Amino acid sequence: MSDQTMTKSPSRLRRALDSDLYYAFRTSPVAMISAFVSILLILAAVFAPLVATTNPFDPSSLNLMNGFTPPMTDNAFTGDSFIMGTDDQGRDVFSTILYGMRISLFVGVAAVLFALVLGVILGLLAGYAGGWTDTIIMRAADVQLTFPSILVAMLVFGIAKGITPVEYRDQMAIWVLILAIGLSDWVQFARVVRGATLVEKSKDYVAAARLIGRPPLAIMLRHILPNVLSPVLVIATISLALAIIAEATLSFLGVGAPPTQPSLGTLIRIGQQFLFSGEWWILFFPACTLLALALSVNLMGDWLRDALNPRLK
Amino acid sequence: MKTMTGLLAAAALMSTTALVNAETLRWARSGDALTLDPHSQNEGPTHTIRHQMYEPLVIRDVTGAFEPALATEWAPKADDPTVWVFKLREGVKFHGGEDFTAEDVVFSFERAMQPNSDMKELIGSIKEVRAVDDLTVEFVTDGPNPILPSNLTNLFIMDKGWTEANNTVNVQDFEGGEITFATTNANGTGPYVLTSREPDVKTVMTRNEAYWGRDQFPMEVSEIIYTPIQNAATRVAALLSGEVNFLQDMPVQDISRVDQAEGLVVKQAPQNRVIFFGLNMGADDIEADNVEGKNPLADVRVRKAMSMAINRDAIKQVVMRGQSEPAGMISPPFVNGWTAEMDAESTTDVEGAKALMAEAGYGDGFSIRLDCPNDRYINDEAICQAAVGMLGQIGVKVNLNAQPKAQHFPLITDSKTDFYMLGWGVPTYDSEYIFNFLVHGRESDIGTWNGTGFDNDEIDAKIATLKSNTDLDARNADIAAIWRVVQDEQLYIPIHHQVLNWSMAEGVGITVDPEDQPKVKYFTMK
Amino acid sequence: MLSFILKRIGQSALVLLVVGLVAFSMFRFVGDPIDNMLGQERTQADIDRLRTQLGLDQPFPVQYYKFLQEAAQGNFGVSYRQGREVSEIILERAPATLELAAVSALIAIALGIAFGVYTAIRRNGFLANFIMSASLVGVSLPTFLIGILLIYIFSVELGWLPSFGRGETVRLGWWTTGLLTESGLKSLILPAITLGLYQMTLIMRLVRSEMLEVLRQDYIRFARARGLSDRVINFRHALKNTMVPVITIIGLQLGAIIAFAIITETVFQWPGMGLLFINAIQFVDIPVMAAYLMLISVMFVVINLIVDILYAFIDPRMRVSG
Amino acid sequence: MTEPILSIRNLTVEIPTRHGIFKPVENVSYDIRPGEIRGVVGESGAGKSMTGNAVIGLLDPPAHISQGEIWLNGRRIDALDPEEKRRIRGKEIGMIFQDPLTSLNPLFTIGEQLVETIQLHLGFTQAQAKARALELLEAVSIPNPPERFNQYPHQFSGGMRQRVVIALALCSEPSVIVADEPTTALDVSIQAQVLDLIKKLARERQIGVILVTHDMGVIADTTEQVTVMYSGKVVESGTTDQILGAPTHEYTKSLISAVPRPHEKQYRFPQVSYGGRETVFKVEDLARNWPKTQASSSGKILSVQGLTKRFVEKSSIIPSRQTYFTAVDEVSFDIHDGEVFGIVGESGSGKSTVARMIATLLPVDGGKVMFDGKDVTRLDREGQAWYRRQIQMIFQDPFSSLNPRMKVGDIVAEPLLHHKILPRNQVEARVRELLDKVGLASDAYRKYPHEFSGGQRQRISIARALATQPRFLICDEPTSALDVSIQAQILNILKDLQEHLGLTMLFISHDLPVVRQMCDRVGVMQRGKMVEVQETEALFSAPEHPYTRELLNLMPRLAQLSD
Repeated sequence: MSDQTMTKSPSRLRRALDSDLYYAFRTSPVAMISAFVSILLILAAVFAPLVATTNPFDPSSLNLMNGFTPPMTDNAFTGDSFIMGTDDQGRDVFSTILYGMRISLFVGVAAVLFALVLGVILGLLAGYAGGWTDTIIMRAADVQLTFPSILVAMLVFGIAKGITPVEYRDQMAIWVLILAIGLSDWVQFARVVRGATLVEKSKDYVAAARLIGRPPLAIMLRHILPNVLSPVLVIATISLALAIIAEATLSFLGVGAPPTQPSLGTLIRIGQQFLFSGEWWILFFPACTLLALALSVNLMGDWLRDALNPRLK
Repeated sequence: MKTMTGLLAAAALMSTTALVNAETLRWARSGDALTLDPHSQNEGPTHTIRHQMYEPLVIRDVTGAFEPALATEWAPKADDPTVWVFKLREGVKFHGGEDFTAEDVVFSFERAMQPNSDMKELIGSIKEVRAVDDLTVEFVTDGPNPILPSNLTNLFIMDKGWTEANNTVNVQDFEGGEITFATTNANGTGPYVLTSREPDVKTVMTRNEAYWGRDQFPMEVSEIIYTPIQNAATRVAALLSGEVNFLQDMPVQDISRVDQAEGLVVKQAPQNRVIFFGLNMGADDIEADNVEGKNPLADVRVRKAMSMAINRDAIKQVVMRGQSEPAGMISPPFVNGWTAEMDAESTTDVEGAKALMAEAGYGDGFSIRLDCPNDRYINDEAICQAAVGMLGQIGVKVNLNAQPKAQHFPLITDSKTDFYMLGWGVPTYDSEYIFNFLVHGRESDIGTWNGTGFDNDEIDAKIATLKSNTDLDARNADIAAIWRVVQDEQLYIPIHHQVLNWSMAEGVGITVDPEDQPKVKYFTMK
Repeated sequence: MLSFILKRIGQSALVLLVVGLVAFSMFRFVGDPIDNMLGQERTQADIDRLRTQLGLDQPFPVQYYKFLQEAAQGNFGVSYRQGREVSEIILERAPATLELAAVSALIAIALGIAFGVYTAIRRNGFLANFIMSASLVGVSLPTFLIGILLIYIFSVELGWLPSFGRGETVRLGWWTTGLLTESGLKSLILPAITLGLYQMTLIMRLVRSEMLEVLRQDYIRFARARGLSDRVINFRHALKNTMVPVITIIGLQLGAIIAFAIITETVFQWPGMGLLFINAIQFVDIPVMAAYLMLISVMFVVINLIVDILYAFIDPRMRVSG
Repeated sequence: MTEPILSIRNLTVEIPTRHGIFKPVENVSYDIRPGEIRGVVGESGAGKSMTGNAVIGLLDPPAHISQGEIWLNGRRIDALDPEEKRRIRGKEIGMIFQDPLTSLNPLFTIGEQLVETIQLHLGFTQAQAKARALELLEAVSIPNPPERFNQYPHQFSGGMRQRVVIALALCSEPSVIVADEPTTALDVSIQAQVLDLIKKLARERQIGVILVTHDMGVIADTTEQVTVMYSGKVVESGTTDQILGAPTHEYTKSLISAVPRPHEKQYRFPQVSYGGRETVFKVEDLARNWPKTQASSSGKILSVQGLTKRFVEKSSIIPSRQTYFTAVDEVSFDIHDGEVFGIVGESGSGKSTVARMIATLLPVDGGKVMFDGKDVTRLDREGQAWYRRQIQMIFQDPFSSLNPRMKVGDIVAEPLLHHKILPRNQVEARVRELLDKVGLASDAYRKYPHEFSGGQRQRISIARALATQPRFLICDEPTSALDVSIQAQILNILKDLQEHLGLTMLFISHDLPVVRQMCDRVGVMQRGKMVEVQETEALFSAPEHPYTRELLNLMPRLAQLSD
């Protein structure tokens, strides 16, 4: 790069399309396919009311007699037919998956966002302030690590159940899930951000900003934060997959989304009861959807990790 | 990878060895007995294990009829209705070789009356137990008690000498965490002898060759290995893979699979348990709805409409896979006071229900929370879910709160729910038991499970007389009258009677017991 | 070194104290044990009697203080559900969980390191890419589902392996082991795979990325420049350096394995502490839950202490300084 | 002349990239004879290291030799299969890397690493190998080899480690050693020792050495033959005297002219333009709007008195058991209005710590820093805001001193906005003007730092520093990360700033020739202490402190340099 190669600045989009990241993306079939699948699933979930054939969350629209209809088969009593069959309540599995994915994604995204915001703030604070602040935050992180995510989730659930009035419980369930999963997840964000902050803090551009007189908050947010975001992005992606799985696991242990508004995990919990009895579709389709969703998000995260790691190039 | 396949191959070679001894009953169900102490914990699965090792004076057979056990005859004293006379079986010995005498019966009943005993309420009417001779015992009650034998079917007899020698005369203080010799050891007169026990893991018993009924009953099982398996899928898998050959708590959806499986059968019988919804009709306003200042449930038309909205046949068909009997009253059919007519009173009529709702002023419906257990009754959560949909059709918007029984039941007993699911079994086979708990107005020691807020002094007075009314006809008339009120007031919304499903290997001959109390001495093995 | 360990022990004690408070106070809010312990025919008098007996009528700080006092002596009181000393129950259940966790950890660590090293060395190889992608499938399905599928395939359909329990166990003092009997070993296979799979993937991915990092270091280039063979470079020089950060994470994962055993134990009816814990939650069995949490924390802390010491053994830089 | 042991013939290395094939090395040829040291010199990116890597067969894929031949002792080695190449590595060709701190595996003792290599190449028994290892340690002048043998790399200092690295390269008596910037990471005193060792070993053992470096001083003092590379190609080859004294190629001329002369003070760095590298710096325009500097009351703008800094070396909960390392030990000096004051010292001497304490980036543990009569270590909020506008700083590493996630325009605007020097709507115009004045094109405003070269980034830093129109500028090794030609440009700019804007400067450097060119007065620091403060010319002609004399002695002579 010599001094006179200064042409006109290309547009933001042009530059994005020209970036190494996009190039790496375009040349990686795995990344392309997994991005395609994730986006497809996410869109399907977001626009579930438009895509789905029925609204499975409206109990009064269900006909119990449609229960256990196999895929693409006419129900013996009602004569209805469903592309992926129906579950034990007569819900259309296809529609329920779309609506369930909505809840799973919402819980996952919100939990990761919660963990991210908490972890990034605490990590920045610990890394930048150092000293006692650092010690307290990182000891808290140690304590948090002592409780593996499942335990944390059950604890949060227990407390939430204990302290909220019964009538708010079903609206609460999802928020509690988000809180539970998010709480068990913030540590890794905090650790990574703290580590990266320690590295960035010692760089001279931070010294330059301090020299200008910028207050610590401005330095953390304007200078350090943007520079520690790439690992955060990678962790966030992988955490999203983990959060979706965690939600499913918690549902299995009975602390998940309410059965009248099932998430993917709740659907799998319901479906696994019918694994031996031959109603395979109640488990199979939600499990495949979960697998596709988690796998594509995981693959994206994996790819992103490699692509954003300049040293691996 | 290589090691993995190696292991699998080795496992495959070994797999055939597990199932040799045909006389071993490998028995699984969802939970374990809480203790072995005969007079602690009045709980079904706990009694089930005790029944193999201990015996009461009388038991019920699979039809619900009394069958002599340690007593051979029993009747109230001809001249004094407050005294019951029990003749005891001769020549019975405990596992330790001790002789069974009237002294043991007196001792056991006195033990069962201790404060720590969980059985004391059942024999609360007994004032005195006396041994007339070695083989005759008299029970003196505080008034005439026509149904005393019904309360004795789970009252096990211990050996006085053994109990005293092992310092376990006092009933284990279960809640206080006491462990006594009797908690982990057993010395009964029963058909099986305890060999080893790891709570929640495994209990092993072997046949008592010296059992008094060794020749009277099949007694073909020589060894019992009892394993609790909580996860339903794992439980079924264990049966399908042949690791167990007798399964209680069978998930209904797996019945056909198990039935079709080579060498496995599923047997059914109506269970002594009815499932229903409770409605808080007594409060002026209820918390769990969206109607301010009024209680829609207080209006009998609303209660009737809600009952009419429930399609019990669909629930039976889909949720229960045919394994239930739609109910019209909250009494199992075995119970004195049950009538086929009343049990058929539930109808499904969505249009009629809507009309009733409109008539009651709730044409636009209302919303309410339904509290439901998810680990207590067969498909409890799925039933509630189905009900949510059905009630939705008449405008009652139901928010479902399904949770483990540990959290569910306190809601009922602490009056924190206005609409809830409950199941009820009647060990005494008499309606009085139902009335005492579910119909009588709530007081500190009666009506404790009545979450409806129903409190009618007249009915309460009637219920109180049932205890000592020896005139059986008059008593039955009172029972019928009380039932009529319960039915007309639609105090509860009955759903169905549970059907018990036991599954077993083909060679295991079993008749299903309506109280879900298998007694292995009846089993045959081929 | 000694002061370092003492410092860590001090920190650990602090962690345990906090965990103790959290564990106890949290569970104080879940459900009401009284309702579970008294059956259908209970009276208000029964309830009051029991409440006093269990000390549940006392103020919260008093209950906590008592709890700490007792916990320090390994005395967590009596299980509400089983009516036995919690310490006794835990001691009885611990071998099952520890054996399962140990075997799972062994699988996870051995295979995780092997696959991790392989995928790092053959970074763009077909098999390496396949292993990487396949491992993602493993973590994209919930553990309980994997367990149930394994049961379905290997127990129900093929009938090769038991679907539940520990099989025959042998008593060695207070310790019961399933490792010495055929049925015990067979019973261990499916749960151990289920439990180890996830951790294996984590370790594998970690080893891979650390190894790639190490392989880019100057001393590896220098080792290559000295003419050392790839085998020596990969397995002597790179692997040892890779293990330094990996050991810390493995320490954390071991703690997680014991906790994640909750799910595996539920699916396979494995008679360990996880199952005990789940039952305790259902019954709001506070003493058991509190003891379990404390135990998990103690194990976690101990494992990490060991890891720290191990660290010093591997890394000479730690040995000299401090 | 003896036959060459290593011959490189028309070597081309290619790296396929998405933008086409990139040739970091193109058509390069040179020879090495036994006992001869050939310097390969050039600026970063010239392809000199890549050539060395190609010789020893360690090109990182996808880089590969696309053309040319490499002959070693009459055998062609570029086309051997990987296993044969491996056998040559370490046995016939040794290698020394730049950074001794990272070249040794931290988890193995140096004995293990030596024995491993010796056994591999010579097939010795453990005992034989150990004897040889001790011999080698002796040969590279490591004191007490038997004890050192069992120690880990972290127990060695940087210079000692580089000796161990050399011993490792010597294990099997290779005929050629490729030394890639072997002394760049070392202090001057150590650098001289290591270079002497390499010279001695080459002479005694008749080893041919390829010495890759960017440092003309190293070339002048060490090599016999020099190859000059520029953007992948050899531009000139010849004996050292010839190349340094009478360069023929324009590039070599520009390179040599840009080297700071150690023995005389020049007014400006002569810059011979090559490849369009010269850019304008419009300091006169800047000066027009610059506020007239008001002289400080005492004539001393900055007075440092007894400045001390301690770092915790070993922490402990008990304060008395805490041990400290004194990085700066009671340092005192004054800086007069408008002068350039230099501080020289080796790494760890505390010179940067002093700079950062003056900038109040680090708290002080003792002493005072008086700026214009105010103690800046104890300023209130208002005072701090004032002080921040008076001083600015240029940092060493142009890559880390600019926030990579901020646009250049925002970087330069930040001080203006923070101090509210201008109304918001005028900021952009001022920033564009500043960028223009430091010689950056107008579109720089919207670009990110990574789109600029090191020299350009340092200009951005200067623009940022000038934004608040400070009176005092701290330059902490501002050019040590730059190539010499760029260094000359930046140093000229700094000189202009001082001259035209009347800026006072504190100039931190380890490079004595640079200091001589830049500073009016110089302080020498050693282990946290200021050992001598002198007028520059007086210091260079008559050093008083023995340490200063030692430093001056080690300074490369560069006597052969053409003017």
